[in-house]
Amino acid sequence: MRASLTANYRRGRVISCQPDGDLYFDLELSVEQETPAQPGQFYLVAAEESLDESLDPLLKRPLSILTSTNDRLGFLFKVVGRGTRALARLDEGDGLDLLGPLGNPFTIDAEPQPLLVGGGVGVPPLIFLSQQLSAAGIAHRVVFAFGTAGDIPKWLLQGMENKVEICTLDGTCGFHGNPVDYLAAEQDRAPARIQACGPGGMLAALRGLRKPGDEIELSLEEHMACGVGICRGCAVPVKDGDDWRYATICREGPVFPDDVLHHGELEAPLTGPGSACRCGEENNE
Amino acid sequence: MRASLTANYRRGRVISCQPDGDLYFDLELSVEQETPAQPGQFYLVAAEESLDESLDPLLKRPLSILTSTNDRLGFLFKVVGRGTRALARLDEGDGLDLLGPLGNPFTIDAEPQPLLVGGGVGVPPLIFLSQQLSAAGIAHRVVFAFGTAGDIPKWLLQGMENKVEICTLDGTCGFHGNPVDYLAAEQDRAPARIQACGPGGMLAALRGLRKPGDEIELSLEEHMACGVGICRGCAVPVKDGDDWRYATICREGPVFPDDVLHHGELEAPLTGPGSACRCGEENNE
Amino acid sequence: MSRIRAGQPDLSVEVGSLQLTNPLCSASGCFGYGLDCDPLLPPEVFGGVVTKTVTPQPRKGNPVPRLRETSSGLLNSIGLENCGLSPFILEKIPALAARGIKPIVSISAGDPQGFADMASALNREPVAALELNLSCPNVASAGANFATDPGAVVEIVAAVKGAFTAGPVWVKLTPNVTDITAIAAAAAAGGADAVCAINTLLGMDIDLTTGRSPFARTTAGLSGPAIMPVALAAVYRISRSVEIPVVGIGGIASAEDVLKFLAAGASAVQVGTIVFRDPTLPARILDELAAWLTERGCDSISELETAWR
Amino acid sequence: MSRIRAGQPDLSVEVGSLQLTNPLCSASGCFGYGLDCDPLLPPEVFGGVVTKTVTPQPRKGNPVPRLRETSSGLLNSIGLENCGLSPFILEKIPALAARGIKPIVSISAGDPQGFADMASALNREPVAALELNLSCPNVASAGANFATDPGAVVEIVAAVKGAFTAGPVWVKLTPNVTDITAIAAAAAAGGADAVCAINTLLGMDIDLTTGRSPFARTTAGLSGPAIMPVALAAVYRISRSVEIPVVGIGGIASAEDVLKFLAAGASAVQVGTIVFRDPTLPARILDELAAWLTERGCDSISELETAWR
Ligand SMILES: Cc1cc2nc3c(=O)[nH]c(=O)nc-3n(C[C@H](O)[C@H](O)[C@H](O)COP(=O)(O)OP(=O)(O)OC[C@H]3O[C@@H](n4cnc5c(N)ncnc54)[C@H](O)[C@@H]3O)c2cc1C
Ligand SMILES: Cc1cc2nc3c(=O)[nH]c(=O)nc-3n(C[C@H](O)[C@H](O)[C@H](O)COP(=O)(O)OP(=O)(O)OC[C@H]3O[C@@H](n4cnc5c(N)ncnc54)[C@H](O)[C@@H]3O)c2cc1C
Ligand SMILES: Cc1cc2nc3c(=O)[nH]c(=O)nc-3n(C[C@H](O)[C@H](O)[C@H](O)COP(=O)(O)O)c2cc1C
Ligand SMILES: Cc1cc2nc3c(=O)[nH]c(=O)nc-3n(C[C@H](O)[C@H](O)[C@H](O)COP(=O)(O)O)c2cc1C
Ligand code: FES
Ligand code: FES
Repeated sequence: MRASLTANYRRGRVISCQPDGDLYFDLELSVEQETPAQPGQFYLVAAEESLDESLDPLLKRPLSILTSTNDRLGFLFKVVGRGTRALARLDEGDGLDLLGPLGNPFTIDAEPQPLLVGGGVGVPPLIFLSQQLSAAGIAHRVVFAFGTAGDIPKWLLQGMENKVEICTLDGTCGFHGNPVDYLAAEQDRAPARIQACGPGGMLAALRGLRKPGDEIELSLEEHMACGVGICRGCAVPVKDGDDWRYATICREGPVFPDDVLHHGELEAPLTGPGSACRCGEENNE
Repeated sequence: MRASLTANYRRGRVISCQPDGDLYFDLELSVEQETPAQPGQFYLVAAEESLDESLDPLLKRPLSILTSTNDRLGFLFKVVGRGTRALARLDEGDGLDLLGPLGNPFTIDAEPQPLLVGGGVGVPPLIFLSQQLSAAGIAHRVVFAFGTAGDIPKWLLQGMENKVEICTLDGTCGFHGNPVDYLAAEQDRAPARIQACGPGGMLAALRGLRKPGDEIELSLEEHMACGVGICRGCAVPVKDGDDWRYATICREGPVFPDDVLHHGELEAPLTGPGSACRCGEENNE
Repeated sequence: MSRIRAGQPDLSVEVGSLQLTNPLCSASGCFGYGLDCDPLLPPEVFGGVVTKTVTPQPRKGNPVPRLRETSSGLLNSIGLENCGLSPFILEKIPALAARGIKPIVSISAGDPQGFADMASALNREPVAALELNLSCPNVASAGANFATDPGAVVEIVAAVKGAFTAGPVWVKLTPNVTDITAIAAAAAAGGADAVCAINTLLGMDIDLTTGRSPFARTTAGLSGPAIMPVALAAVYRISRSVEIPVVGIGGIASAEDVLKFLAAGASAVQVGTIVFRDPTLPARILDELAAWLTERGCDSISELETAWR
Repeated sequence: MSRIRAGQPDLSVEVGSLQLTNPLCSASGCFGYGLDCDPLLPPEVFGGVVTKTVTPQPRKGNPVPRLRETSSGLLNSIGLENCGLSPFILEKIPALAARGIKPIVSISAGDPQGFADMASALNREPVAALELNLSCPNVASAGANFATDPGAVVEIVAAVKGAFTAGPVWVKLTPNVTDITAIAAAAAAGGADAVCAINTLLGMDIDLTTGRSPFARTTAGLSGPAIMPVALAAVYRISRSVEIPVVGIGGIASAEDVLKFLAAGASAVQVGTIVFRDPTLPARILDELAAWLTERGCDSISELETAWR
């Protein structure tokens, strides 16, 4: 765990907020004193100053960084509830409160060759990662999965089309099925650094594909409150010598080497309701 | 009390929302199927559809009708808290939820001659009333009071300057003092229909000015929840034979003939904290 | 109950022996005597119309202010303002009856005998059920109230059950207790046909111009979406500890909220505060409830369980 | 305490014998062990740093999900995850001491002796006070917990007072009781130097995809602005019924909220949930508090009363 936070609390201003495909919104912001961010890191985001007008929704929402340059930040998000619905309504010039960049990034390394696997809202950090890998001249593969062709954020993927191998669950574009089935078919795949972000079920299944020489990094999700490790809300079991402990996804993750995770008693989904070790006698709080 | 509500629940769309003077905002809306409204009536107002995104603030806010034509509604409001702060942020095209018109209007009658007395946020319904009186060819006086010259919504009062007698508490415009002192100086005032809206203290003091032949109508304010008489939140004591009872300001008011109000045990301010009869043994709810 | 429209899911529910055309009832005190908001919000929308609590004698209620908004909540100190039992029977019940509506009548009295007397007066009237309001927080006698005392609850419910045979007797519970399941058990022991949870939470505000509570009685009752998590926990715990049905109340603002209460163990629900925000909401909630069921292939509320299997 | 800057009002307060540079403390569990959020939110901002509840042995805490947002509120089921007393004494206290900070240490144990043992271990350490967390709602033993039982409260507090002489002992109260003033009185009777109110309300949510609570322990603790009216009422009632000072907790999100608690009778306050929304808020609250006092001509918090006369 890092000794102290490098994150900053800052304001952003909307440059544009546009639908991209049937499900996603591209959000581009200008920010004051941007801290350089790396793929896999995220921000907590909320409409600016709303505390003076409304305490509902109460908390910020975590969004992975899609692009980060000197004074620009980009996110890609899906509307799933009240917080993201409010973000989708943002107009040019609207203000945002931002806390970040938070968390630890994906490894950037040529060996073994990176194989990026993203599903749904897990795609944005991997687009960022792919761009950084390309900028560093590192050859890599990119496999993205969506529910159906219409969901694909086409505007965003412009320029990446040739690189991205697409799966759709309904077969309307690319491989018909999920990325795990897609990759499972590759009997003689070379050892890879599998770098994945997406639904818990997908991540859990990816681990089953491991071959000798593979390295796996998984980016996890969980409901968050503080984003900085103090509320202990976003827990995931990790190995701790012969025992295990809960690590926080926001501070020690969201990217974890697969072999750090404590899978002992875990069912298929990595995180989410009913997934983690239900180990006995703890009280609330 | 009216047998049934003539109010409607409807949507409005912002035509403009502009500051007017240092304190007030002019809000103009277009509405579907407007119900003709009369001076003294009000609407409950909130940003549209916010229930899906935020339950805070929870309730609508009451605003007096300033103008009402076929498909247009106008309000004048002062930013005092979260609800009005949110209204002040409205942009052209934004949607509003509206419930109204609610409540009972001022009397429109030439005899005795109307004398309109408004203070602060009590001004809007009286501007509307003055316009209706003028339209009906009824001669009347208008006395408006503000804290200081800068507060005066000048844009709004354009065209009324000659008619309105202005008081400011700090003397920066017109009479130096409150409208009660201003009127008290008129020893030989003719009998008037005093139609007033403003702070409780002003209303209470106005009653002290009564001369033979005067008729007084006061428009009252209180925190509201339902606006339609069902929550019993906006109570004011009124005479009830030899006894008294609580009437609802939203449904039986907001305009009350002064002689209907039960002033028996009341202190100076008409409504507001610590003002009404604290009569013993009632429970909550 | 038969379906309203072909192809529409059947929203009817049963609260014990009482059939309701849909699970959404009005909460006491938030809908007057059932016709006060007509035609903006006609009482026919509701599966059950719970009327404002009536007391043996009329009550003037508390001085203003009676309301303060809080974050996602509302504090009220109305003071049980009501017309009293006789006018209620002479005017309010017949007006509802003329519309074909038998109300669920909320009553409150100062002692068990008072409750029983009201119950027998109402026994001859066209009412669907009684709801006993034992749970007004913050009565003059410093916090003490019937609904916090299991012995009193048994006694009152038994007295009412002896006097009222025309329909079921519901008991409304306060959340301001250490263990609400103990009070629910007392209601059941007294013979209650259902319990309703929850009434308002004990709350307060401060007026920063005076440094004091705005309310004459200092504290007030907190309602609205802010309290929904507390209500859900109460319904869940009660429904797993007593045999009688539970009616869920507290902060409901959407069809999803209704479904959460049904999932937590409620047989029906009541909506209060949110109706003040938007009187057209109850009708919209029912539409959305129907749509939710249809989407999940449920033909009726009774099939809800299958959506969660 | 002396003023920080000339011309700025003096924000210092006293909670009994304990002087705090300002009335804003961190709430237990919402600020880790005091340095976990540094330098974004340095502990020096707070008048008092209340650390995450520690237990005699380390605790892993509850499975995920541990959080759900509600209307203006937050449900948590962290499960008292903590490092245990020894690492706390060996690592956390010295780290704070190196910054010149003596924490207010929140402790919890399974019985009075456990509390007393922790208290004597801490008696030799640089701590400002102890806060006894008796009030975790929803412990495994079905809702029963120390903080709902006046006898247990007296016993635990007396045991801790016997073992801890280095500073005051605060007792944190749960709102999930019929009469919180009775528990406060028990704390005072046991020798508590102050009571802190409130801990979280018992609440729940339902996940509509499963029809069940998302939480492994079904219910959870509700915090945030939604509960502030309940907390204010508790502070008001307690401060008028016991002689010892009251520390107000629950939903504070602004300088106005702090002032409301002070007006209701609190000597100091703690902020929890809202810090998750905006870690820069505590500093802003203090600035606004100073501005509010200045506007009303108060030179210090102790002159607040004059603003309301
Ligand atoms: C580190 C991290 C990075 C993320 N990056 C992105 C991103 O780049 N793009 C994107 O679209 N989304 C991303 N998410 C998910 C996003 O934060 C949630 O969708 C969002 O918080 C939902 O807020 P809401 O108010 O719209 O939904 P709510 O009304 O709060 O909830 C709606 C539904 O979403 C679920 N949900 C809410 N929060 C989370 C969460 N944190 N994790 C999983 N499920 C949740 C709820 O259980 C519920 O079913 C990320 C989450 C994390 C933890
Ligand atoms: C019938 C009626 C007509 C009104 N017409 C107008 C109008 O035309 N223009 C206008 O600017 N205002 C008008 N008001 C007052 C307006 O409704 C309040 O200022 C507004 O509701 C405050 O909302 P808020 O969220 O901004 O303030 P809050 O945050 O709710 O409160 C801020 C301050 O305003 C006080 N306040 C809140 N609501 C009321 C209320 N209903 N009555 C008195 N004080 C209140 C609070 O006590 C508090 O001190 C009217 C009120 C009523 C009852
Ligand atoms: C203005 C108001 C008046 C109320 N009056 C009563 C009442 O007379 N009797 C009663 O049992 N409950 C009364 N209640 C409580 C409600 O019936 C309900 O239990 C509570 O408000 C929680 O539901 P809600 O959050 O949907 O409003 C009242 C609530 C409000 C807001
Ligand atoms: C995530 C979280 C963890 C908490 N952990 C503790 C704890 O360990 N010990 C304790 O006494 N209270 C704990 N609390 C309760 C808070 O200290 C506080 O009493 C409560 O949250 C109300 O204050 P708030 O609304 O400002 O958050 C916790 C609250 C939250 C939200
Ligand atoms: S969100 Fe608070 S610890 Fe991760
Ligand atoms: S606001 Fe509900 S009765 Fe007037």
